[in-house]
Amino acid sequence: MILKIQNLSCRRGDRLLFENLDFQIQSGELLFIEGHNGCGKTTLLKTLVTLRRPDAGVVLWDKQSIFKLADEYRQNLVWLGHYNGLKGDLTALENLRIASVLNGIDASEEALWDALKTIGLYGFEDLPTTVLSQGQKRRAALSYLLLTKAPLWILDEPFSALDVRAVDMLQAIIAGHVEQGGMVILTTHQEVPLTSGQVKRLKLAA
Amino acid sequence: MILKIQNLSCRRGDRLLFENLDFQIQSGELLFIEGHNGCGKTTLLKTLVTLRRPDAGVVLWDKQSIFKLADEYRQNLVWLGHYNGLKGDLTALENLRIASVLNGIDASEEALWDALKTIGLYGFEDLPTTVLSQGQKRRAALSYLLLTKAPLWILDEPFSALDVRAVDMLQAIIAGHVEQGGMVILTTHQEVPLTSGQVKRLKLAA
Amino acid sequence: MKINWFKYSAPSNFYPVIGKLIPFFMFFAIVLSIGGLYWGFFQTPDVLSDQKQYYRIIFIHVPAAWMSMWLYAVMVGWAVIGLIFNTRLSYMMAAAIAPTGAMFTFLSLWTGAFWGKTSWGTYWDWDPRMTSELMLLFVYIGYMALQSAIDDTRRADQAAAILSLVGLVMLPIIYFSINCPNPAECSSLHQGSSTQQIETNILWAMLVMTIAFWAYAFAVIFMRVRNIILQRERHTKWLQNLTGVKA
Amino acid sequence: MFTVFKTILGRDLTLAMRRKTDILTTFFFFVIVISIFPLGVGFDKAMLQKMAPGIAWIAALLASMIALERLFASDYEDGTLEQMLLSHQPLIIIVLAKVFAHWLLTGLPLVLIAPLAGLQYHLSGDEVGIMMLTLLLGTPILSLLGAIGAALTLGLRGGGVLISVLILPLYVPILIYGAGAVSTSMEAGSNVQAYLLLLGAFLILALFFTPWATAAALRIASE
Amino acid sequence: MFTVFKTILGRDLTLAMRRKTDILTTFFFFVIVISIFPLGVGFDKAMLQKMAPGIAWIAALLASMIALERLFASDYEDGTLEQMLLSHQPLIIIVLAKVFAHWLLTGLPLVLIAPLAGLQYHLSGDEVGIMMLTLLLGTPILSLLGAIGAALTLGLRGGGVLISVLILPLYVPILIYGAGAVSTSMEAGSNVQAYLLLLGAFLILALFFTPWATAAALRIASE
Ligand code: HEM
Ligand SMILES: Nc1ncnc2c1ncn2[C@@H]1O[C@H](COP(=O)(O)OP(=O)(O)OP(=O)(O)O)[C@@H](O)[C@H]1O
Ligand SMILES: Nc1ncnc2c1ncn2[C@@H]1O[C@H](COP(=O)(O)OP(=O)(O)OP(=O)(O)O)[C@@H](O)[C@H]1O
Ligand SMILES: [Mg+2]
Ligand SMILES: [Mg+2]
Repeated sequence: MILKIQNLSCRRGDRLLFENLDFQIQSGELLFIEGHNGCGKTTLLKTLVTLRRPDAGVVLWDKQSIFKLADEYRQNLVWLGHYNGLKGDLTALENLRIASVLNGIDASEEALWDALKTIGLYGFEDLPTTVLSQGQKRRAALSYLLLTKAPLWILDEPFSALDVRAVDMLQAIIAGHVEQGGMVILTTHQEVPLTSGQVKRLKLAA
Repeated sequence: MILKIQNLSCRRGDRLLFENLDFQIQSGELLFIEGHNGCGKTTLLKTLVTLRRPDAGVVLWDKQSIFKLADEYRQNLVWLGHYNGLKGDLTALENLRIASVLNGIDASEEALWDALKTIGLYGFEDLPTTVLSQGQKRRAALSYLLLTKAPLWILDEPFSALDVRAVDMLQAIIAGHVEQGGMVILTTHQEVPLTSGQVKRLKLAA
Repeated sequence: MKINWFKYSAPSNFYPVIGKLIPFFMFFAIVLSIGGLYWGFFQTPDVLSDQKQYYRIIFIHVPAAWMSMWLYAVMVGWAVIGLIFNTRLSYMMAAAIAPTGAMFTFLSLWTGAFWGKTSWGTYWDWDPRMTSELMLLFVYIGYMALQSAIDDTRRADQAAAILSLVGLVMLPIIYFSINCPNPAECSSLHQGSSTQQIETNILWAMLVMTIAFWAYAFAVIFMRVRNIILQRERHTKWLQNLTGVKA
Repeated sequence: MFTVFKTILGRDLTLAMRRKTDILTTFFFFVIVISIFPLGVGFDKAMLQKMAPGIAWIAALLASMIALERLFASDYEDGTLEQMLLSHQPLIIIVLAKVFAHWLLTGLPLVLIAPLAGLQYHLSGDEVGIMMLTLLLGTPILSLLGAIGAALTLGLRGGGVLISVLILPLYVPILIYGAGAVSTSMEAGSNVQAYLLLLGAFLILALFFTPWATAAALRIASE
Repeated sequence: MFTVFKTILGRDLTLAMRRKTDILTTFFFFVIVISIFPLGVGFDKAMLQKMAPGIAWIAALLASMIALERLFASDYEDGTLEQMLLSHQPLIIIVLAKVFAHWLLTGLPLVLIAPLAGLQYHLSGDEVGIMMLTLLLGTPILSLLGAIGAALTLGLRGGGVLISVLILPLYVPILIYGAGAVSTSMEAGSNVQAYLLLLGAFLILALFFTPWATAAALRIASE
């Protein structure tokens, strides 16, 4: 499995965000996208998950365009953006269950509970997520990472709103995934020491 | 000017968040509210800005209850929550202008432009804020801090989504305000070295 | 005798007191309605002017219509007290009154519809009073819907209180609905009350039924208020001591 | 204080202008509802004439109501409402400015387009005049009353439909007198003035009392 | 694939149940609109009878439309729609499940409550039966068509009103045949079957084609 970006360009409105971007990431690699506010990190990630079409260039998954592969590519994908993707009226447990079903994961009730417990939402599973704190919502969204078997994780500022302990835990989860041959692409403005595996850095500069 | 919290308790649903909280903050002081996700920091801050009523206890501004003082107290206040409080269809400039008028600040066009320039939105003033990046939105919201003359700033995770340079700048702004005799109450999960003035810390533990 | 009202405005004191009052009111409700209905059915003339026996629905219809308006006024009263003094109990009272008020409104609509069938030949017509009574029902329902749509009790109480206050305009409209600016246009089927002319027997039976309805209203409202207290105050020590259940 | 009113009014109007469709849509909604009715009920001329005032009013009422939902909701969602509540300007002024903007965007166009309805339903010039007058007096009341409902249901799921349930019953008296005035004017030797006076009185009452209720509801909703 | 359908359906129904009012409100909206009409247009019995099918249908249409706005909007705002688009399940299934939930919550209650409208407008038992049948066939079409509009206007300010403008014209044929069937049934020796067959054909067509359009619109909106 290999994700290859060739010659990618993106413009928003009048602004050229980046041009002729080339990079690739494969099993067991972690890629940091760096850059200042507004340089186009989110735009790049949204392109990589097929939520946006690039203005030029191609994104290949095992040599085929991700836009051609469509659902076949999306099968390998986990995306977490600035939004948490939680229904406020449902509990964390229900949200997690729906996410699993939607992605064809056959998780037992126990597995769901375990995931929430690990992520630190024990005692909060049966509250509608709308009343959770900002950090707890983020945790609820992240709990899905503990269930998925998809190899490619694309995370946009996953550490935002998390407290110190949760940041550590998420680091461990990401490191573990990379170690087991997964791939992770992420952005963050917080310095976090992600050491295991082979860390690549990509600096976007507009 | 002194903000005094006495015996404050807050419950959300079945959960007691904090109880019998006592502290005070006065001119030239900065108060960090610390605590893990979901311990009640946001709830506490919302109480201090009169967006929520406490379940017990009082909050006094110069010996009078802030809920009695109402608008008189709000005059002294700047609040920045998890939301940026920007209209997505208006530009950063228009948003800033409205915020100024709403708070009775008579800022010249030039002052508005300067504020946006300082905060690093030069060249982005005439875009509707909805197309700005997460960090740029945060900056647009923060630009109001450069105009206001209110002494008490209450900021809920002001550093979130900001890049390294913006974090430094905001720190300088806050430090400057405290030095000039302002008061700041803030929460953050990011370590930031705010050194000037007298820094107090309050640890909420649920 | 001096009663300390504030003492009873605390749910912990109010709860046991109304507990004792409920059977009392229930008893009165039953006895009075049996009495009132007996009186109304057997002590009044069979035929009233051009109406047949059916007019006896009046003993339910009119008291129910009165109750629907009275209870609304009382509900608003409690809501206003709540808004001013921020007392939990008054909101609970207001919330407890709404379903009973809606029930009486429905009852007056229902009985009115049947009476209409015999008297005017139609179940429903768009007589202004009937319509505004129907709107009152909707206001009650809106009140309950709003209250149940908000999770936070305090917000729910206050929001519903404001709504009820706004809905108060319905009462004068119902009351004056028989007089409309142009009688030719919205000529109402309802006539002005003819209580001055009707037989005292009928009047008395109606009054007895009204008191019976009041007693019934007190009984159910108190029962409902006790339930609300149980639910809302489950964290408090006094209730945990009382029921022996830890929340 | 007047600056605040002007700024908020300007803000809401600008927001609407940015999406030009916004103004047009209420407009079209009204037109479509009016045009659709004859399709549902048949084209009998006498009947249409009789129904016209009622339908125009009901269309106005529904159009106003549908737009109401967004009156405070979008400000609530992006946090700007919080900022307004915390500004030390009188909330009543802010509420009035927002309601006025709402009326300019939804009520006024209906008044101006009423002649079209008159044409479709074979009304005479006088009748159209009365209809415009009643709409002019009545639609601000709809906006003012509706604002209370919008504030009360803020942040509730299904708020839109809930508003309808809360507010429609209160709209009924306005509807009755508004449509009543036009119907009455169709009869010979009728007296419309009483209706207009009543509507005017309602408007003044609403202008004085509803902003308080709305402001209170907003404070409650933000908790 | 059936699990996905079931899960999404269950999800949307649970969401509605969490706020019990949600279901009731569409219901009441319908009731209120139906009850309000005579106030606007007068109480003449023959006229009311004649208007009944049209009004019931228009009320159904508005009720369905108002609830439509939230069909995808809330999923869009909290990011769950993004997640659905990125799940590798066929989007058509997800769309169908959501539309079905919408119909269960807004269309079906209207079918069930139609007899009440019949009562208020002095309809006979047979006529009420036909009305229920046409609503049963017609309301799913409204939901299916409306979903396209809801998807197209996603994320636009004033989306609610915009939907009305896009979708109302498409609703018109349904309205004509739906209301037409009931009106026809009031005349002696009439043949309603043709209307019902037409509605049925529309339904099948809509069932096959609209989900594709909706799915495509959703993909576009997310960009
Ligand atoms: C607040 C609402 C109402 C009030 C206060 C009220 C009151 C009354 C009163 C006092 C009478 C007796 C009239 C008399 O003394 O001659 C009456 C009669 C009647 N009411 Fe109501 N009513 C209300 C609502 C309704 C409704 C909603 C309906 C129908 C659905 C209805 C149907 C009737 C009928 C059919 C009669 C007999 C009238 C006659 O034959 O002259 N009423 N009502
Ligand atoms: N219509 C438009 N016209 C001009 N510029 C636009 C338009 N839409 C988006 N942009 C610009 O595109 C950029 C989008 O950046 P993006 O959200 O990808 O940034 P980011 O790197 O994720 O930033 P952050 O660190 O703040 O999240 C912003 O600079 C924004 O101003
Ligand atoms: N209705 C409710 N029932 C139970 N608990 C509730 C309810 N509403 C809110 N809470 C809890 O109250 C707390 C709210 O915390 P708050 O948002 O103040 O946290 P915070 O300290 O700001 O956290 P973060 O660092 O994540 O922003 C959460 O733990 C939440 O689960
Ligand atoms: Mg970003
Ligand atoms: Mg917080």
